Amino acid sequence: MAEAHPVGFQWVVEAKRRGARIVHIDPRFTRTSALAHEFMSVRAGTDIALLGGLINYVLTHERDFRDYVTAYTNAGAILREEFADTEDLDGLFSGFDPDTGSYDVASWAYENVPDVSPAVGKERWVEPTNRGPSVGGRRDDEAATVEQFGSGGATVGGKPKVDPTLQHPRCVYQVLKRHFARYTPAAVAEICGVDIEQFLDVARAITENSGRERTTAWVYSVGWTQHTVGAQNIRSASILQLLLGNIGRPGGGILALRGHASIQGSTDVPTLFNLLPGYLPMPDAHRHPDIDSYVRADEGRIGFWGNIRAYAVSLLKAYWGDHATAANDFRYDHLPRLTGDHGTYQTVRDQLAGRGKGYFLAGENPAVGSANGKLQRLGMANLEWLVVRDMRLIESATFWKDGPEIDTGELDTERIGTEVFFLPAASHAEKDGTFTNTQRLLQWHEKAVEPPEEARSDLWFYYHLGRIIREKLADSTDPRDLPVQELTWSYPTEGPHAEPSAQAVLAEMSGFGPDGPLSGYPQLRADGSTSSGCWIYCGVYADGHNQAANRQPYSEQSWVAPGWAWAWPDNRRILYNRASADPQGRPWSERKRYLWWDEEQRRWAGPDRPDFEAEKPPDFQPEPNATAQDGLAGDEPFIMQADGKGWLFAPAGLLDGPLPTHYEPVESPVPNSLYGQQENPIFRPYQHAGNRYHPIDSDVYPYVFTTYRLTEHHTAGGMSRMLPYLSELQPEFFCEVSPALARERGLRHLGWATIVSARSAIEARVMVTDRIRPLRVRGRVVHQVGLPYHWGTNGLSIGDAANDLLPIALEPNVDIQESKAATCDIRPGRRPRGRALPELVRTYRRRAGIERSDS
Amino acid sequence: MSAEGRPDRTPVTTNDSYYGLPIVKEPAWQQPDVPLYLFLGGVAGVSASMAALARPLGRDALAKLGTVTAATGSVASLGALIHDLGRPARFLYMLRVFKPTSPLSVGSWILAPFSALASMSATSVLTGKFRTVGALAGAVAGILGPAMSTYTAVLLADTATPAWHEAYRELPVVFAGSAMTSAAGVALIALPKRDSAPVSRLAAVGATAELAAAHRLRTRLGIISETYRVGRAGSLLKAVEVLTGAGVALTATGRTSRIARALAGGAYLAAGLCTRFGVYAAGVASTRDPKYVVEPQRERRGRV
Amino acid sequence: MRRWLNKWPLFRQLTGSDRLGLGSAVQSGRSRQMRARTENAEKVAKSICPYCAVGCGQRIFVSNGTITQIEGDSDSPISRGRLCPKGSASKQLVTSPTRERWVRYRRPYATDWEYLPLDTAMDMIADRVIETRERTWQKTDEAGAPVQRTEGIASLGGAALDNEENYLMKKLYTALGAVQIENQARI
Amino acid sequence: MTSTGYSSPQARMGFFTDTSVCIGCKACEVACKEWNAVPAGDGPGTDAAAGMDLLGMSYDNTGGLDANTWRHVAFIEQHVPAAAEPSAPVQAGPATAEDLGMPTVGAPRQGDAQENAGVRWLMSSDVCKHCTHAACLDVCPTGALFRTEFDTVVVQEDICNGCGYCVPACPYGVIGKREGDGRAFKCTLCYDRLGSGLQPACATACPTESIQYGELDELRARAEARRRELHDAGVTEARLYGEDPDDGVGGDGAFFLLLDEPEVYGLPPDPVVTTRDLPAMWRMAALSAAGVVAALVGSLLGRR
Repeated sequence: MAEAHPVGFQWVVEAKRRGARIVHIDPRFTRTSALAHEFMSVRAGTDIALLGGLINYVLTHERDFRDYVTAYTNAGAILREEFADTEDLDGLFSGFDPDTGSYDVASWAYENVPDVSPAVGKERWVEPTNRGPSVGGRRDDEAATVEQFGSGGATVGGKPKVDPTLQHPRCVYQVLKRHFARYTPAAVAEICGVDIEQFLDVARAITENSGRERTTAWVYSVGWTQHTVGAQNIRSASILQLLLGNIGRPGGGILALRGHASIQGSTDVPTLFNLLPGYLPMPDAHRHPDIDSYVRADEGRIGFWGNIRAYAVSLLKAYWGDHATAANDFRYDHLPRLTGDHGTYQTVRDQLAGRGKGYFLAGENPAVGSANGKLQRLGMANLEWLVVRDMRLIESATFWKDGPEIDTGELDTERIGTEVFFLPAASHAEKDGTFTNTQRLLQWHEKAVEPPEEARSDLWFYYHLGRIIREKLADSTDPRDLPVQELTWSYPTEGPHAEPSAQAVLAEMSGFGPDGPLSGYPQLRADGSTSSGCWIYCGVYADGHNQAANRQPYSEQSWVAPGWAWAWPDNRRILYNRASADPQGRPWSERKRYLWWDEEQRRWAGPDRPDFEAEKPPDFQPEPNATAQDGLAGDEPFIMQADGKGWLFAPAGLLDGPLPTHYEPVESPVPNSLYGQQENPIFRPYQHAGNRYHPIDSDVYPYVFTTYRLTEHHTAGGMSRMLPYLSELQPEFFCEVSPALARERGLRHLGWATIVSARSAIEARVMVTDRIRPLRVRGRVVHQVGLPYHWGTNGLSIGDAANDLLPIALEPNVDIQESKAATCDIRPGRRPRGRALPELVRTYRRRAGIERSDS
Repeated sequence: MSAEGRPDRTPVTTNDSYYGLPIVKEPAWQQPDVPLYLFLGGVAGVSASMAALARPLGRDALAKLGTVTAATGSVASLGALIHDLGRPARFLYMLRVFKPTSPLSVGSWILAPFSALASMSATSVLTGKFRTVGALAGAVAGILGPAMSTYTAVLLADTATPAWHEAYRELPVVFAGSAMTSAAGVALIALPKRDSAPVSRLAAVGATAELAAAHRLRTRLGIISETYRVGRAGSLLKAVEVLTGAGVALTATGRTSRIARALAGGAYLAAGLCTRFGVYAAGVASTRDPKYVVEPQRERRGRV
Repeated sequence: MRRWLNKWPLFRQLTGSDRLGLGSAVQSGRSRQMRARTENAEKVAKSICPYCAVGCGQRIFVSNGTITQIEGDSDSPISRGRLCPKGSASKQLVTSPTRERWVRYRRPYATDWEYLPLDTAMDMIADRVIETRERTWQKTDEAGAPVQRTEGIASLGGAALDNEENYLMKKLYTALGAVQIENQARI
Repeated sequence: MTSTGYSSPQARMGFFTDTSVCIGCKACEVACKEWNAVPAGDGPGTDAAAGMDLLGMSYDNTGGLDANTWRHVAFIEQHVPAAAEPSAPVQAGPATAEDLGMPTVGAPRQGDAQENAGVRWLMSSDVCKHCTHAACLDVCPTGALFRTEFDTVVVQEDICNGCGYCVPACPYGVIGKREGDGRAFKCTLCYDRLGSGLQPACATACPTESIQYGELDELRARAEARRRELHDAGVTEARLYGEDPDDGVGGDGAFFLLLDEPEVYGLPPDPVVTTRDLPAMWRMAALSAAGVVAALVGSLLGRR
């Protein structure tokens, strides 16, 4: 956190000053470790084992916050008889279909609650790979269907039968106990390479610091998400925090530290293939032929997702305005349909296959920033046209000229047919707009100056591109062009460059009703009387005022600071904050007072807006057939969930299991200690000759490597490597190795090392440091190599791109790549140049037995 | 440290330095500018005083030579100083203020009038005009002369450079002695035998003082004395001993031989140069290794 | 005369209380008038740091139409006026000469860039989109289900884009039937 | 101290840098450069022009303070004995006072003794000390360096003529001459910002309040309280550096809380302002000058 979010870390320092205990868990000793009370070095990719160990500790010692657990979680819910756990199936859950390499999730549902899991589409590609499901591929139709629950819960058909004593053998609590029983401290030590005593120390620390009087917070970044078990890593933390009563309470939570100014906004208002704004799914060609089928899974269910039709219709009204009417399903048919995975790595596959013709890159540098950079570059070299919008000449704009493949002879500039448009982009200082930060705060930033010369904002680019296309298609009679012609696209423009008004766009996202700007999402209607371009942002323009521009100084308001900017939804700062009070609406303790039921006012009170219906009393009991929010009782804080509960066990929503299970990374130096199942059984392999996976426990690729950031640089470097003041602070790519590994491989401090994987080989200067430590895993020493991934060939501070080493191996729920744990070899000296480089990589593959003889 | 001067592995910091980097900065002056400035100023100062004394004593040749040497030396010294400035055009800013805390300020206030007076005097001597003014100027320059030959020692000593600061008791003696032998050296080269006795005596006194003080530099400054014994400074100061010794010996025989006198004079001048370059080099060496900063200070604090 | 002499620090030194010439006597006129350049800013824009997602407040100072300083906004409850090295380098991010200011165009198979006016580039890009979309249009999938889309055009956006920008992107692409619309958020 | 001639009352302003909360983010370095338009580059490496050398000194690629580096963050990786690792079980409830407990990596297992040790990573942002008795200021011959009304020490770039004297005078090796410019530069404690009632750029940016700006008296009290707090928490190696008005420089205007010996951070253990000995130096110079006079008189008055 100190490393990549230094200013956020001030609050950790502040907490430390006030007596908080800080524990840092990471493969490498970082700036955060330097200030933490305790640093626990773990093997990359073993987080579920560690968190599972903590869960097991809580359950074994009955250190859970029992009143919270029984009231607010699904601990007592009874599961179906046919559910079988990984305990029974050696690492698989019930429902696994070895032929398709996927799960039928029906058996994971609650007993006596209808299973409403979505129907599946048809298969698209099936191709064997050198690793992954032994059955040889699996369908990819469920790609990323899970992400749509980002702001809510997955769909279950209703509230389950509950055993409040938690004794029923099939209740979640008992299942949980059995599932995590084998995550003993000894097992954790063996898998993660941590010390048992230290692990127990941490376990005691977090349990003693949780309960009525205290809360513990977990903070994570892509060290948890960029794994083939990424979603389950977060699930593990959710289970732990729910057991300890640390959700919805001040000082608790699982806090994602996201790495880009508006990466939260980029999922809320998604430029993601599977989502529409506000986590509404993109329609599926087979499951969602019309709007009724589109909303069927959620409409009428309990919780706020039950209003999905209102959110969807309001979006369609925002897109197609008066053309969207009840008679034409609000132009639902204008939406294109999905038939599986259309994610970024699929895009690259299409490009390589010649199916992808045109590509827009807006402030993104996949040539350096995405896994397996070579495939990215080869894909771009196979395009007809490419538009790159950036402030500086990033590698993705110049790959045709000076990319690594030009040197190796794999590409030849004069044979690359890609037409490239490079358009200079405006900076944040040169445009109005909102960023949504990592805590869901929409913060308006004002334009200070006009962008220089031909630099323009992306708002300008897309608005005018749309305007020009609409002009060119104005007279078309092809029905294909109707969605474009009918699109609401009249934004006021201003200034010398006819910049569209960002304020007008924000207002459209917030939404309008018959009486003007809407003040919140509960006002949205399914009858077409309201419009809102992003329902979770509804109210950011309440009263016609840009709430995101609110700037009440923190010193002049409560510590929750609601007068600064605007948080979605409804300016609520802590989600599920109803859980900060007990079922009767009283604070769990004075010390942790946050939200409480004010009997006199007959409403919820506290420094924050309630993430609950403000006037629903704690003792409210819903009518038997009530739906949406009306179906939630006054003591059910998890208002997006169909049962109002926090899920210790996920009866729906995840494709790879209702409970987190330790699987090794796809590339691992060791076999799975806990189960026969080595890796996530349904991880999404990526078949390509340039994307071979390493064998497990390989002598050829014996070391673990992990990628990470340094404080001085930013992501793929486009905003830092080109700046003198930042470049001089970390002027060159380096790898970090322990003295022991340096000795083993003859690496010299500040000398060169070549790091080799089956995808590529890169070179880096060597930093020998005690901050990287060899770990003892399954009785042997495992060395880890640390690789900051900021570098590329352009700019002031240059070096090879660490991401070139990575395989594309995707997490099945959200399609994120496994960047944080893979294997490699490291050897002294610089890498070969020219054709000798791919030859070296091939030699390694041959030695590892993963090179096809014909290639 | 490896051959490239870089640690072989991230050095685990011991208790004595930050990656072996210097603590105080190496003097920012250029060589040969500043050593020359020191040398020339010293020669000029003693020469001016020598001229001022010689004149009433009727040693006209000595007076004339001293006057001209003072003028030439001080102007050249000034030139070297200006050349060394980062912003030579701003030399006059030296006279913006008079700072008793700054030997360079004090020195500038000495050097500027000295070089003007010496030049006036020399002009008068060479042209034969304005004799009274010239004589007066020469007399005042002669009074400033001893200061000219010693302030530069304070200039070096008044720094955090260990080899210089810790030598503040010895350096003025070294510089004064060296200035005397050098000034004498000029006279030995330029003048006939009849003027050689006083300058030989001057050289002998100067040589004795310098060598005695220099010996103290090499032995009495604790660990810092190392910087005067080894490396470039050690060699140069060794050369000083040899050259000065040679000068004394040659002077003794030079009572009859002009060539021997010239060689002696040359040896003295060379010794004078070596002194300034050697002291300068010792200063530089003492900044490069942080131990010369740390160890004496630790001892002072009573730590080991 | 005295006023003239007073310009000479030596005179001030001798006549004032700063006898050693260490303080006020030697202060230059420039130093006496020294003030923060932000004092005369014609505009202070309230902004947000464009690097990570902590969302630190920034104040952007503008004088004569150019940015003279970017520093932390001390009112922000998130950052309390502080910035990390990247945030502190924001001015360089915006103003350094390493920034591209003009359109560049690379023809197919060309070995170097050439210049293209922005309007021309926009028009050409619009044509590429229209033409590619037409050529790669899919009315239905292999099973005959309507899909009304193109897989010929893809997009990958960075996550330093504004919400408003993302919104227009998704809206336009969706209307065009482009579905391979992705973002750093996946990566 | 002597009067610096300011009439209006103004408390002395300074920095307290608490290295125990420094996260080594280098925001101070960048914020300083952005505000003061300090050029990039100028490290001690071989490619000094660009300053783009990987130094291999942990995450420090800056090297040290210089004309182009007015804030420098030091990174020190140290072994700590395994025995010193915190191994006591966690107490129930929060630690009442802060347990700094610099962490160590894991627990001993196998391997050689060195690897059994933990590691601690010290970081510290160094800066000009703005000494009470500032040698740079004392020796500056032009008055380019001056003491401001805030009692800080500032170089006036419109005055500096690049004589370079301040560079070896500084006992901390802070000030440097800028390549290609010729003048000397160092931290001004953002004199211009102070004039407008703002904090210096580095303190403004510092995320963790490791760099604190304020009235020196108040900072000293705060620092002492912090030191005591750390000692109470068992961090007995915490010590203040440069806060003592009786030290060799009369106390620093910018002082530190360190977690190890000063020299580990590249700081001199017991710096003394060189001008403290200046009177003695002048005395020695005067004596030597008198010696020159005596030698001259003796030599010239002698026989023949």
